[in-house]
Amino acid sequence: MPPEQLPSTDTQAAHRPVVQPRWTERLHGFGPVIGLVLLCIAGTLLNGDFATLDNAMNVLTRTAFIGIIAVGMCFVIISGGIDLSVGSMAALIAGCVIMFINAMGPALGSPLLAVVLGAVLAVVLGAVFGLAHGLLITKGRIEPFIVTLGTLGIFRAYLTYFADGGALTLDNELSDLYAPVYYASLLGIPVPVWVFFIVAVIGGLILNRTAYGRYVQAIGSNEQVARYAAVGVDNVKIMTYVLLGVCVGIATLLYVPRLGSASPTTGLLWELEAIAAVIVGGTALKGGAGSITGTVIGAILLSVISNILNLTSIISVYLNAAVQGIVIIVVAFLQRGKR
Amino acid sequence: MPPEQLPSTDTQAAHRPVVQPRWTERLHGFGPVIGLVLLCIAGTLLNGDFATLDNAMNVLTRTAFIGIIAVGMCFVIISGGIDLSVGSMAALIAGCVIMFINAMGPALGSPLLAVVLGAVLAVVLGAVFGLAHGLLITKGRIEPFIVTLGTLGIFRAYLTYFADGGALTLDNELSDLYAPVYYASLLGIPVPVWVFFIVAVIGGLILNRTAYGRYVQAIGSNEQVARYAAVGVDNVKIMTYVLLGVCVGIATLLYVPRLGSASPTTGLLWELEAIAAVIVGGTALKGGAGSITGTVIGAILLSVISNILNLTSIISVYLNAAVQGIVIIVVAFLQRGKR
Amino acid sequence: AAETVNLGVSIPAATHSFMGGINYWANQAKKDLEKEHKDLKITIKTAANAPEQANQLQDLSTVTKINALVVFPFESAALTKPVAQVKAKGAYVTVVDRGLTDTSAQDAYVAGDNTAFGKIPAEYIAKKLDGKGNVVALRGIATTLDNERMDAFNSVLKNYPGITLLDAKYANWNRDDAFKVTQDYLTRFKKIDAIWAADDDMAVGVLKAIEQAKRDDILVVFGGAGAKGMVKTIMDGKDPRIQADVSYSPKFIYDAIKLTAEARLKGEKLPATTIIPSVLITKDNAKSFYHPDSPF
Amino acid sequence: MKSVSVSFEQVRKSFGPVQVLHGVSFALEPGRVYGLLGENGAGKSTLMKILAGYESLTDGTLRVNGEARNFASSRDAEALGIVLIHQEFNLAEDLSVAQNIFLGHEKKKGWLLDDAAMEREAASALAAVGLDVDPRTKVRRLIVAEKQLVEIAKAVSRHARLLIMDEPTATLTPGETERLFKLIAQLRADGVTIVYISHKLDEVEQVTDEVIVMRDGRFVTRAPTAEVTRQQMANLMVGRELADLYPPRDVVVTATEPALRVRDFVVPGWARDANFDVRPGEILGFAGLVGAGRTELFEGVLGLRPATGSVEIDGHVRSFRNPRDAARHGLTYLSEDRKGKGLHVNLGLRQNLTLMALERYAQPWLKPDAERAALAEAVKDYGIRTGDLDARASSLSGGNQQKLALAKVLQPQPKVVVLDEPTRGVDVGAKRDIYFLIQRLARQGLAVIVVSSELMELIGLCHRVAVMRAGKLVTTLDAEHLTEEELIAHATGTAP
Ligand SMILES: Nc1ncnc2c1ncn2[C@@H]1O[C@H](COP(=O)(O)OP(=O)(O)OP(=O)(O)O)[C@@H](O)[C@H]1O
Ligand SMILES: Nc1ncnc2c1ncn2[C@@H]1O[C@H](COP(=O)(O)OP(=O)(O)OP(=O)(O)O)[C@@H](O)[C@H]1O
Ligand SMILES: [Mg+2]
Ligand SMILES: [Mg+2]
Repeated sequence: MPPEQLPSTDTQAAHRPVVQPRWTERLHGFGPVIGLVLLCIAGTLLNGDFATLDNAMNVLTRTAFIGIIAVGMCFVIISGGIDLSVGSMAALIAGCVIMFINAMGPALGSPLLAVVLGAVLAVVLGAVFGLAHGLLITKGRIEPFIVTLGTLGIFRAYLTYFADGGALTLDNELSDLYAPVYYASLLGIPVPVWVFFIVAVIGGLILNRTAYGRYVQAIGSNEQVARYAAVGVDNVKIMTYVLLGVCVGIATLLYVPRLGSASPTTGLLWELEAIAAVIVGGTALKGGAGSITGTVIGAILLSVISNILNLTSIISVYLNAAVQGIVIIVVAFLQRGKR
Repeated sequence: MPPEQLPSTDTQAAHRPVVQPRWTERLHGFGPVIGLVLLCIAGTLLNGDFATLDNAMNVLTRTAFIGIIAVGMCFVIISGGIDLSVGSMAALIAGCVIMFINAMGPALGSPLLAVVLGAVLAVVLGAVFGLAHGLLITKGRIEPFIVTLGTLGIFRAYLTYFADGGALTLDNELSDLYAPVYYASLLGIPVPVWVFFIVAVIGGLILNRTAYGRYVQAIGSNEQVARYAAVGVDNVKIMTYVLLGVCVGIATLLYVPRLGSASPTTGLLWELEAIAAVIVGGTALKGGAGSITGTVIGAILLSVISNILNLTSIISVYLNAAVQGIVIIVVAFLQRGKR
Repeated sequence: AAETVNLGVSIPAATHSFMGGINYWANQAKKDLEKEHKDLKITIKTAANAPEQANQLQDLSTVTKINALVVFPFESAALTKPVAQVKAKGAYVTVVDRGLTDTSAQDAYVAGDNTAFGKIPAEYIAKKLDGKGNVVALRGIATTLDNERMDAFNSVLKNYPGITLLDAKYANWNRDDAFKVTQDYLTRFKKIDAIWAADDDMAVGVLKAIEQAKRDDILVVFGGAGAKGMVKTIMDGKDPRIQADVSYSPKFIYDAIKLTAEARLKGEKLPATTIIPSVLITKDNAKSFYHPDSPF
Repeated sequence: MKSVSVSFEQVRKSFGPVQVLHGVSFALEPGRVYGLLGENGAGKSTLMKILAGYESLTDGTLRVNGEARNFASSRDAEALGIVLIHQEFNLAEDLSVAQNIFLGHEKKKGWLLDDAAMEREAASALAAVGLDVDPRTKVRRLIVAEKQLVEIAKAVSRHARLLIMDEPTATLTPGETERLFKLIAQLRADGVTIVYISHKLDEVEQVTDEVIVMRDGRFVTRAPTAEVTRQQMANLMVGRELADLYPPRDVVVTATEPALRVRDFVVPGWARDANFDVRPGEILGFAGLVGAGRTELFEGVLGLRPATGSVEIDGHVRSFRNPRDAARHGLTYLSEDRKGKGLHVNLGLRQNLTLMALERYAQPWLKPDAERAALAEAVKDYGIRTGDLDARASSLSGGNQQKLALAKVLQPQPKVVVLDEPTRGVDVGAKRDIYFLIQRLARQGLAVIVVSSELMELIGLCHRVAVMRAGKLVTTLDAEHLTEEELIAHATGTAP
């Protein structure tokens, strides 16, 4: 056999349409953007005030909580996990931070210090809860769904317990001190929007530009392959939950000054919203691939929908949720077509 | 050479007896059972009334709704899907059935006929909703999470709309006619328990003893392989949602006579309970494998937890949810160890 | 009329019958009042949770540019700041039902009487049982409001050492949960004289559970809020266990909107606090609490 | 870095109660190319996984450079320069080629990844193995042969001192194979030790210095390659005399209507001008280089890709929307991508075997006993080596998985079967059995299409061979007097 005469690879593949798949892949990524643009056009048509700077800032500011949590959720979902507890976790953290600040404010003599320490506490608590999830899931080998369904109940129960069934409320003067974190602006842009932006950028960097982010994607794509590539699968997974916990902590930091209280209904169903933001943003629930940009857009998109519904009253209020549902499905349809 | 003469097989495998993996796999399947038995022992110790026949029947009867839905959910999850809308779907079906029976009772002149037609309507509606899900997911190629999150909102919004924010209530005499479906017993066992049992048996048969059930598992294990193996992937998937819809319809049939009403709170969070039942029962959220028996036990286990909590007051009511969460995690831990 | 009144109404979404009533009455008010007054515009927003309500308040203020607000807060503490912000933008604020933690954030307060909501059933039950017997209670969802009612209930029972409150569990203002909790109460306690269901929706589940267990020891089932079905039962005297209820009508949202709108049209103010009393409903006065068109 | 020498001493390995290595002892000298031979399931992959740190041994000693080692992970083995190219692909489909190549070995600039550098290096590694794809392409979009080349490139980029190649050419055509051999020669010149596992004995003969033979988890013999013939290698592997590899060709009755007739078939972007027929009893081969579009052509026929053109089965025009349609009309297809499309590795053997013919076992309830009987029969007919009939498919060796996959597509008793790389990773003994089986089925009236990169297989087995080049079906040749050179000339477009 004289194969050395072969021109072999030269002939191959000359005909293949290399450009086309990448271009649809690109287009595909634009699904949520297209959805968002269409929605904004619809919003402007329905109510001229929609397209004002004020309204835009309002929407972005309120997206911040869910958006920040969604950034963390994005990591968890890409790695193939899920976290149902984020809403309760946020509520419990908010409750703890409020109790802490209320107690420390007078005790330390410096309300400012109390607020700052409270902020640190929020992030630390988030990280600790995330760590607990991660350990139960990896070392305990329990389905993430079950672990976080369990802690969903646990976190909320403890908040209810601490609040004695009522609400935990930030003391008034402390509250005034803390309020700027939510209500102040920097260069005309509200603080929460800045925080959201920074978290998203850091999240994007970690996901796309660090080895850790690469491992997260590899694990979600094929855990066995990652393990064979000597990736510390368990540690990477644990870290995704810790990251999410930290994001929840940060989101809570913005939440507390806004409403100044935590009650058993705080954060209800945030988990669904956060997960929905991630998935509307084009990440597959099965993990493997996803994008922070998509997630951010997904989160904004969800708040724009309810903003538009607030700004118009074309249909029965009872049907708001139906419109929301339909829009979500339509947006997802626009950006479908992976398989 | 005809293959039957092959000597190659002689040498093979003579030296490999295999017992152990199957036995651990068996044990593994018993995780939920062990959890259930332990719980029952704990329940009996905490309150002697726990171990009465009456209480057992109460628990089984109220498990019936979630249990029946969980059987359908089991198919969806094994095939790699998810359905978040079942609670709202149940509520909407209940509402429609009540409106239908109320309207038809007088119109047809025969209340019994109205109730029977109402029952048929429930199942048909369930199948139609399921079909819609299935089509959107397979033909529309949208993530099941998104589709059913969308319909979750849509179904509930329409119920609220029909009920004008209040409750839809079955007319009194019709209600009396229908009540036995929930309250009557056959051979000392309440009707809902019978129905639950029958649904579970049929579900088990379909899953384990029909070609369709095998396809469901094959698709969940690896959709691509199933497609290449000439499995009609889309149709099988659509059918899982239809089956689930039918199960929701049947569950609703039992639900309506219980309270004779449907309101915007009907069926709230049933989706989480049903999914939890399936997964506590040992099915992986990623699909591929799972069992109906496990699901049934999972569903019973979840109601037993809250039953025990109701029968005792050793801890603050605020912490009930925490206990529930902890028990779920512990049970899942007992039956862990796949990977 | 000095100027047009652009009135915003922010209420919780209709997630259970009582809120369904609130929604109904709010819409009713819009219909009636807008017909009556040419220069009045009412915008109603419903929220599913506290943050959403805060968002809606913001939208009402910045986009709809309301100059008067009637708000039924999801939670007192959480909405204090957002409401204060609306007020800071110059709107006249009437708060309904759940008072804010900082009263300077509101101009007027119109409310039902939650203390009476808990006190009246306790007194009624105590009287019915002659100061002796076993009582179980169902609670709503863990909230300040629920706490207030429970505390009032407890404080009355303290005066009746012969009455034991066996247990009080949450049933989330939900018929199904009430059914299950009651079933388990019935398994657990062999003799119960009265059940305080604390809400008419929950009372429906309680009654079904009693019926199913075929228990006849329960003499009193006391709901709360005066839902039309319950009031009808009292009117017709259909159920010996249900002879009384305590009023807490969602109609106060109608009154609040009407008072605010009319006062603002005339440029007047409302009294700082208007309490719409909760009263005992019995067969004698039931008729005046019966609104067959309302969903509640 | 210096070369690596290895010695196995009484190495044993069990999976649960199943012992698969029974005290293997032999040594590897540095700087040589070893061919590791053995039947499917002989334990070659398992032994090499132990060497590369993917499995741990149960008993015995592994010495590397004279020092006893028991690697905790592949990273430890790689630290010593031992790198394994897996028989089954180990690529994360959602990541790009470059990302896969550097997975676990990312290059960094400070905290951040240095993607540019990785892409550059990946491109040069790809060039070394002769794969012309953008390193940023997602692996999901590669065809099987390309994935194989990525695996090789990945190993090359690790600068191995001992490189284990587990069936690297199972899906490669002669061109790629030849380039790989050049690479091996070059590595060897640099002093790299290479273990080459393959069932293609001609390649083993061509590229190795010494062959080592294993059978049933035991070391059998070793000999300089120059001193054994292919026939002897084959006999040593299977432990018995192997007669002719290929069955004698039957004469097809040409008068009968074609079982499958394809006309003017176009799979946009992949294949065009496809016109061919297969008659009952005929075995039609498909030859072509990697990327000639053969796989895609048949995926198009099955409705797995958008396509135009006409397909007739038994004279009836059919248009398949999916493989289910096709199977219903008697056409089944064995994919070349065993793990991704061919087998449910997480399901049991029985479930895999009967999946395509469940109608037969469901009347309406499935009969597990009938299924088990079918499995027992298939195990016998196809020589599938398994310790446990209830095991999962993932516990089979690569070759045995292939046999199972083959058995599976023949279960529904199709009229036409398309076998894409049917003997991928199958040992010579079993290969021969499969050839005889195919011929027997053909004799019973089955129309068989064999897509293969092994030209000898096509020439030895088929009646006619269709050749595809760059997506175009260029010619159909009579196999009777066909030579390899002729076939290659057509495939590359250098035929007169
Ligand atoms: N994870 C496992 N669990 C149980 N048995 C296994 C496992 N992995 C391999 N085996 C068994 O070990 C034996 C040796 O497998 P191995 O993959 O080493 O064979 P091989 O020589 O590489 O064969 P092939 O040529 O087919 O690739 C086979 O019988 C196989 O079934
Ligand atoms: N998803 C894809 N995106 C881009 N190019 C692809 C994709 N899949 C395959 N190709 C290219 O299409 C061409 C045709 O590949 P095909 O699999 O049809 O070849 P083949 O003849 O079947 O090869 P083999 O002998 O390996 O089976 C190849 O050049 C391949 O690189
Ligand atoms: Mg092998
Ligand atoms: Mg191919």
